Amino acid sequence: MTNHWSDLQNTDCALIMGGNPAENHPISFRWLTKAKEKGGKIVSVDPRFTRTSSKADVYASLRSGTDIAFMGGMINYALEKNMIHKEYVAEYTNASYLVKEDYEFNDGLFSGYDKAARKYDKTKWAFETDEEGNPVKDKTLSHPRSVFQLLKKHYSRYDVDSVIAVTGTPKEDYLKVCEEFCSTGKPGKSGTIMYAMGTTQHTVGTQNVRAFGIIQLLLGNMGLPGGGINAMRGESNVQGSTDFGLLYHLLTGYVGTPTAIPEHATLDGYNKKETPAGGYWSNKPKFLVSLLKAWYGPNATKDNEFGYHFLPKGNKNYSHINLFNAMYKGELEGAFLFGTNPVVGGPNAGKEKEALSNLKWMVAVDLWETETSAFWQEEAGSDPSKIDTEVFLLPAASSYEKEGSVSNSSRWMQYRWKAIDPKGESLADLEIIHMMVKHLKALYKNESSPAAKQFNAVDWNYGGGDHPDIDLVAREINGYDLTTGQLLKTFGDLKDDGTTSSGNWIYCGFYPEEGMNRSKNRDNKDTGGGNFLNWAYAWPANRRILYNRASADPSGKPWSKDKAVIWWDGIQQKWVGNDIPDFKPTVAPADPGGTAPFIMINGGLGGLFAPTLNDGPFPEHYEPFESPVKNAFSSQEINPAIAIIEGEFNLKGDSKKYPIVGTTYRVSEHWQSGSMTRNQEWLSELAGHMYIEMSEELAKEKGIKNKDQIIVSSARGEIKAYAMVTKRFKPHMMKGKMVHQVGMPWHFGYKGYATGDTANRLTPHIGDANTTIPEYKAFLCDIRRAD
Amino acid sequence: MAEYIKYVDVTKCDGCRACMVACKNWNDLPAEPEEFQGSVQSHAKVTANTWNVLSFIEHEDSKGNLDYLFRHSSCFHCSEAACVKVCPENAMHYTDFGTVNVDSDKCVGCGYCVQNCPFDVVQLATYKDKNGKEYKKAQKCTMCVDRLEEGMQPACVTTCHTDAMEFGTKEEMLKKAEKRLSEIKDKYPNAMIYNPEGVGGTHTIYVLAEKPSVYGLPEKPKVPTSAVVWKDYAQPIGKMMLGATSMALVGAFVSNKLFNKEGKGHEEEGGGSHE
Amino acid sequence: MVEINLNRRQFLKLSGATAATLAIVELGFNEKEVHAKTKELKIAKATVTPTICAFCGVGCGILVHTKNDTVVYTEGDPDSPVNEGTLCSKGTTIRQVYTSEKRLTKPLYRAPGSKKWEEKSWDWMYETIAKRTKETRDRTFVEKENGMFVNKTEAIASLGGAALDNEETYLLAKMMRGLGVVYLEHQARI
Amino acid sequence: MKKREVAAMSKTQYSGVKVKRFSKGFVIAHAVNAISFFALYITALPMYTEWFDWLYPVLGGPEGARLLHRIFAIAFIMPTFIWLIMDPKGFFRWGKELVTWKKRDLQFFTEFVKELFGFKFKHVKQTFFNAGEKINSIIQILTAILIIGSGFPMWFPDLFPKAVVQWAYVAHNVGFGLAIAVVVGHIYLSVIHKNSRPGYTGVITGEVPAEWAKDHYTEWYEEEVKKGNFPDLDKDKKKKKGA
Repeated sequence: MTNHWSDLQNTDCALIMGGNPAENHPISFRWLTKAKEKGGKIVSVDPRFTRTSSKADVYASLRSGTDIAFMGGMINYALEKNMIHKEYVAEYTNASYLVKEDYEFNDGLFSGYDKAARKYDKTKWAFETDEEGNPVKDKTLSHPRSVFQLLKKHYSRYDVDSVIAVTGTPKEDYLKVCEEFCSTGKPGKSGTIMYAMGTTQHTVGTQNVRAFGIIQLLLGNMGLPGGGINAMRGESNVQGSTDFGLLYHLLTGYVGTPTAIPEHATLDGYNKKETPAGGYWSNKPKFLVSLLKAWYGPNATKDNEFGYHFLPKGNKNYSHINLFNAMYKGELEGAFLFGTNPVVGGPNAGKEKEALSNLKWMVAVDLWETETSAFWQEEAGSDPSKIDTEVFLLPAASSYEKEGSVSNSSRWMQYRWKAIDPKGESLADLEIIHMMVKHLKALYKNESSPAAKQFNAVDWNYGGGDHPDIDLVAREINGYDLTTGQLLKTFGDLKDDGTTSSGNWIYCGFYPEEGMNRSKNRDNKDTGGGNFLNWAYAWPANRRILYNRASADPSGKPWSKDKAVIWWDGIQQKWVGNDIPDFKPTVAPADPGGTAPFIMINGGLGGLFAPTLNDGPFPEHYEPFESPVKNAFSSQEINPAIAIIEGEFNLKGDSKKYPIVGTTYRVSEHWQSGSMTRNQEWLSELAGHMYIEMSEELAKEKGIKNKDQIIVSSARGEIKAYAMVTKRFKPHMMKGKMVHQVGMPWHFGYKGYATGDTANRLTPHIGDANTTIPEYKAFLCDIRRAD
Repeated sequence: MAEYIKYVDVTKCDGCRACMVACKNWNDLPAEPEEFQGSVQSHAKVTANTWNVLSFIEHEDSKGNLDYLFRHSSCFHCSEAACVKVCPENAMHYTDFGTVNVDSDKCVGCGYCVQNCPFDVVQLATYKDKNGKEYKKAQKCTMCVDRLEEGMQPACVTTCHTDAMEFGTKEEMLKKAEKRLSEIKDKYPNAMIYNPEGVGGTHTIYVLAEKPSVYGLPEKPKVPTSAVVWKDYAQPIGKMMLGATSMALVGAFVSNKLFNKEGKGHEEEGGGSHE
Repeated sequence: MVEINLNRRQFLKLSGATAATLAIVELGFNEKEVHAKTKELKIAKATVTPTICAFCGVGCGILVHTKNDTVVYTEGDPDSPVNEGTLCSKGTTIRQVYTSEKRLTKPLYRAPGSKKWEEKSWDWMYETIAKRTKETRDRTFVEKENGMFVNKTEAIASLGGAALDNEETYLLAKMMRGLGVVYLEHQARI
Repeated sequence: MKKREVAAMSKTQYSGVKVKRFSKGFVIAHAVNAISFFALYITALPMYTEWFDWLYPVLGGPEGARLLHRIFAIAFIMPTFIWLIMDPKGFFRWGKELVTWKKRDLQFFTEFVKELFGFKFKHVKQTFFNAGEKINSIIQILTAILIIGSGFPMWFPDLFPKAVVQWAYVAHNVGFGLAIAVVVGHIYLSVIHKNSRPGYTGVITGEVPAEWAKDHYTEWYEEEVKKGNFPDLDKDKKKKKGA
């Protein structure tokens, strides 16, 4: 989230799309309700009329997987009706940049496409630069190769009628949505976009979010209170675990993992390749070296490139789908699972379960026996005698049986104190990880093999006992000035010469001095604007609204009094206001870069045109991997840049056999794979049955009555569930063709109090072109009565 | 003491059901899973161990617009409560807050309250004693009277994130309801305040977006006539009759003794040798 | 232990004498007052600890009431500016994460081909896991590829961690990278 | 008759001649009816009024009381069938008499009130059942229907519409109120009132003093005499004329 939960109350219009916060992030509605009371509007766009829709002022339906068409139409609408925030666009975005002539777009393909590799050569989308490497601009925005004109041209194809023929949205509803949300383009108004996995879990997931970014930049909604793009995260610390690099492609603080490419062979090489000339990321080497100092301690020296070589370097995409593909092919021997249940939560879950039996050993750390740790049981449909996997199931303590911090969607790092001793013999994960390392360290102690060398280099000092001293861990994350041994006060002090350490640069400063872990801050006095600066700690630097420089006009004055966050104080010669400036506080508007609010980006301007993504600089509509219709916008049916795994591991269904669009979602009472909630009686009684929601029209066509047992099938498998026939699903009319859609919760499995078939047995093993996030939200299926 | 009521603005509710579990959590009530209801609703209605149920209603208004309505349903705490009226043991009673509660020590589990509640709220819970013997007690929402006594609000109200529920003095809450009603009349022309007269007003009042029947509520609930006939007429008359008959017999006995000593006043006809 | 400010708790505005007595009993933390009652308020004398909800990413504050070695009640933290004392159904029920009878309380081991779990000691588990890890890792370790250091094993994966504390994710990432694990993923991807 | 020599059972100076008034079926039915009625009364009493809450512990708590009430409720339904099966003739005569009303029945009441309060009265010729007993029977039948009929919905509320259950409470209450009034009178007359006491003995043994029977149920007695079942008391006391 660029903004934060209580800031939602400041919005004039919340466009909720690809998320259902009333059901999945209910407390957000505390703030949205307050916004409504102040006259704010809620717009809900969803294939299904959800509880969020029921609280919305405007609702529009769309077929799953057509978000870019929907948003493209809105971009076109805003441009055509001139509802954009002109000055903001001209000053704060790259609308004025000229793009090189190499850039082209034809019939769904951008220039530079390599069909065999399903990859683009992104250099074909570069900006024109002058001799000094600075981009060439046309502030009038009229140059035909200016980003603005290219954008206009690209989305002129997304006229209302073309759009609704793809999305299936009733025209009247579509226009209402565009009108309502684009009205936030006026200075003094702010609109927010709230989304969740309904946006990202598509083969075009990243571009879906990009489309949000474009409209928010056009309407001047970034950096404003009640504005921004707000990803509602589904897990209590999925923000933190991402910040801390639990992904194959990221180290901590979003520093990319070095890979086995020649440029990354040395630290210098890596820095050269990965460090941009401008923007805050130009400091990347400081972050990386400080991280290496935190990880390898005294073993990270200038002579050994601060231990850079110890970092593992992969040479491929190791993401979830590929991980399970490797496991399926028998390439993996062992796996550690920390509170995760892919047999329910993974895509094409039947295959993921099969893959597990190829492991030699598996360590599962969990509060419960899950469908995953029990994959070998008869109950799971397995033959235990044929499965040789050794399973180590370690009981973990729950969140309040230990202490530590978590970072919520708003990037607020909040502390959880320990309320009670861990249940039974269960232990905090912190201790489990610590003890595993200690045991491994003991085994490697006297060895000097390359494998031993790497592991022995890891600096691991968190106190003497079995339970590590969490305070030492917290300090290590914050980082030290190694010359004085003092805690660092800000990431601005980080160095690339090995004299500072920091486990995660974006958190540097949360523990600025002895006894001052700011995640423990509990002063809830509103420091202005609902930003609560003394409650917890928000990375980076305790900023609550990202890009807040954009809330003021180029001269440093707020666009409007109501929406003031920070402003330039000419007397004090610095930025002041309700929030920590997301800007160098002493850079005056008239100074160089004084009007470039997006400080992380080289050039500081918002990217309407983004030449960095794998599947194009502008979002373009492609149909999902499995779709009931042909792509109406081009002859490219699916995202040309997605990687496709052929064969048994990822069977594809066709629309003749499987004519119905299927999607998955969550319910309020269950959480993710349900292992946390289906093992609780009160939640299990509230949502105790697996069901499939469908329209009355579809039910009639199939002879299905409400509460009937039905079977849903896809190319991957079939599941049984109750039919929930509802008015809240309506078939979509697409150029005279009726397309049905069904939806189902994906929380169920056979363990716990509330049991049911697993929806992910139906979903495909196909991922987004940039993130490889699986396309859970749009697949093809068919339904029939179970009897 | 001032009267307190729970005010439920269903138009603010987003159906999260925190109220349902907050209630179970505070009152330590067991789970009682039910069959699939055909909607996301968990229980058909409130029960002895599920004191509030969130109902989910798909409703199409006269213009054909779809609305998804939610209602937190629990005990209404009637001012003239049928359950209190029919309770033979005075177990059902009014508290100082004006709410209606069951005194479990007094309740004998007869179920009269169950049958007479105009809102179908009160139910019997079955318990087992140490010896495994089953016994029953009427159970329902207590408005968290134990919390009220400590100055805290009911658990369901405290947890409600949209402030769809509030607890306060009757006067203040009614004022809020009136204000809210005027705000939503445009969007919901059928909106109304539900505080039925037939039971003397309630201590859980609603602002409803639609007519009560849409929410499965009686349009004009009242204390059942039968309960009035029974408790206000039949039973007192019955008791009087029992008294009168007894008195008559006592009178007869006494007068027999007085007027009929030694067989006098008795006709000797008929061959009976009456004393 | 953290100090909690309970002043923001909403109290009824009771009139007259009742108000005076009730006002003292804030939340039942005043033991004397509570003991005067025949039926003790369930959270009286309980220890209250603030935590953050373990479910979605909103990050609501929760108060955990513990008494007699169990959790007797969980409710929204009225001090938290995120949720101001309110919660959804999951947050409210978090008590049962502790009280559920389905919680694992002992390390369990499943041998190859076995139909059942066996209880094992933590020490045995740590030792065996370390042995397996080392064995696989040493056998599959790649130090160099095309002349450059890659220091990795592609035979071990680590999955999950979105429910862990920051400090734990930090140690987990450090441990896995330290072992050369490249198949390192968690729920942000799924 | 066989039992002519049976000693007088009360202070009443009867000749000692006994006649068979009640069949075994009736005696059993009556006993079951009486016992179950009182049992029902007692088991319901603590619910009817708090004065009798002390009965709960005696009855095994509310659950015990409820169980007993239900057991006796079934017993309470039985007498009709017992009588019908064991003595169909008597049963049908009863039924017939209940619907046969003559002038003498009305006269009975004026005399009955006098008798009740110990004033001078004369016996009005009555058949097997006198008008008072017929009224008693009729009210008891009606109240039994009310009580039993309403008892079912109270017992099995789930099987009936709510309104039926609600009105059943009223009916049970009204039925019970009426029944207890009548029963109290009935008992008074049979147990306490001196003139009816032979009837009380009779309803247990089946036999009553011949003279008493003749006085109270002249018409019936005379019929039985005609049939040759009963001794003709007038023959024995020729000086006296039958009333």
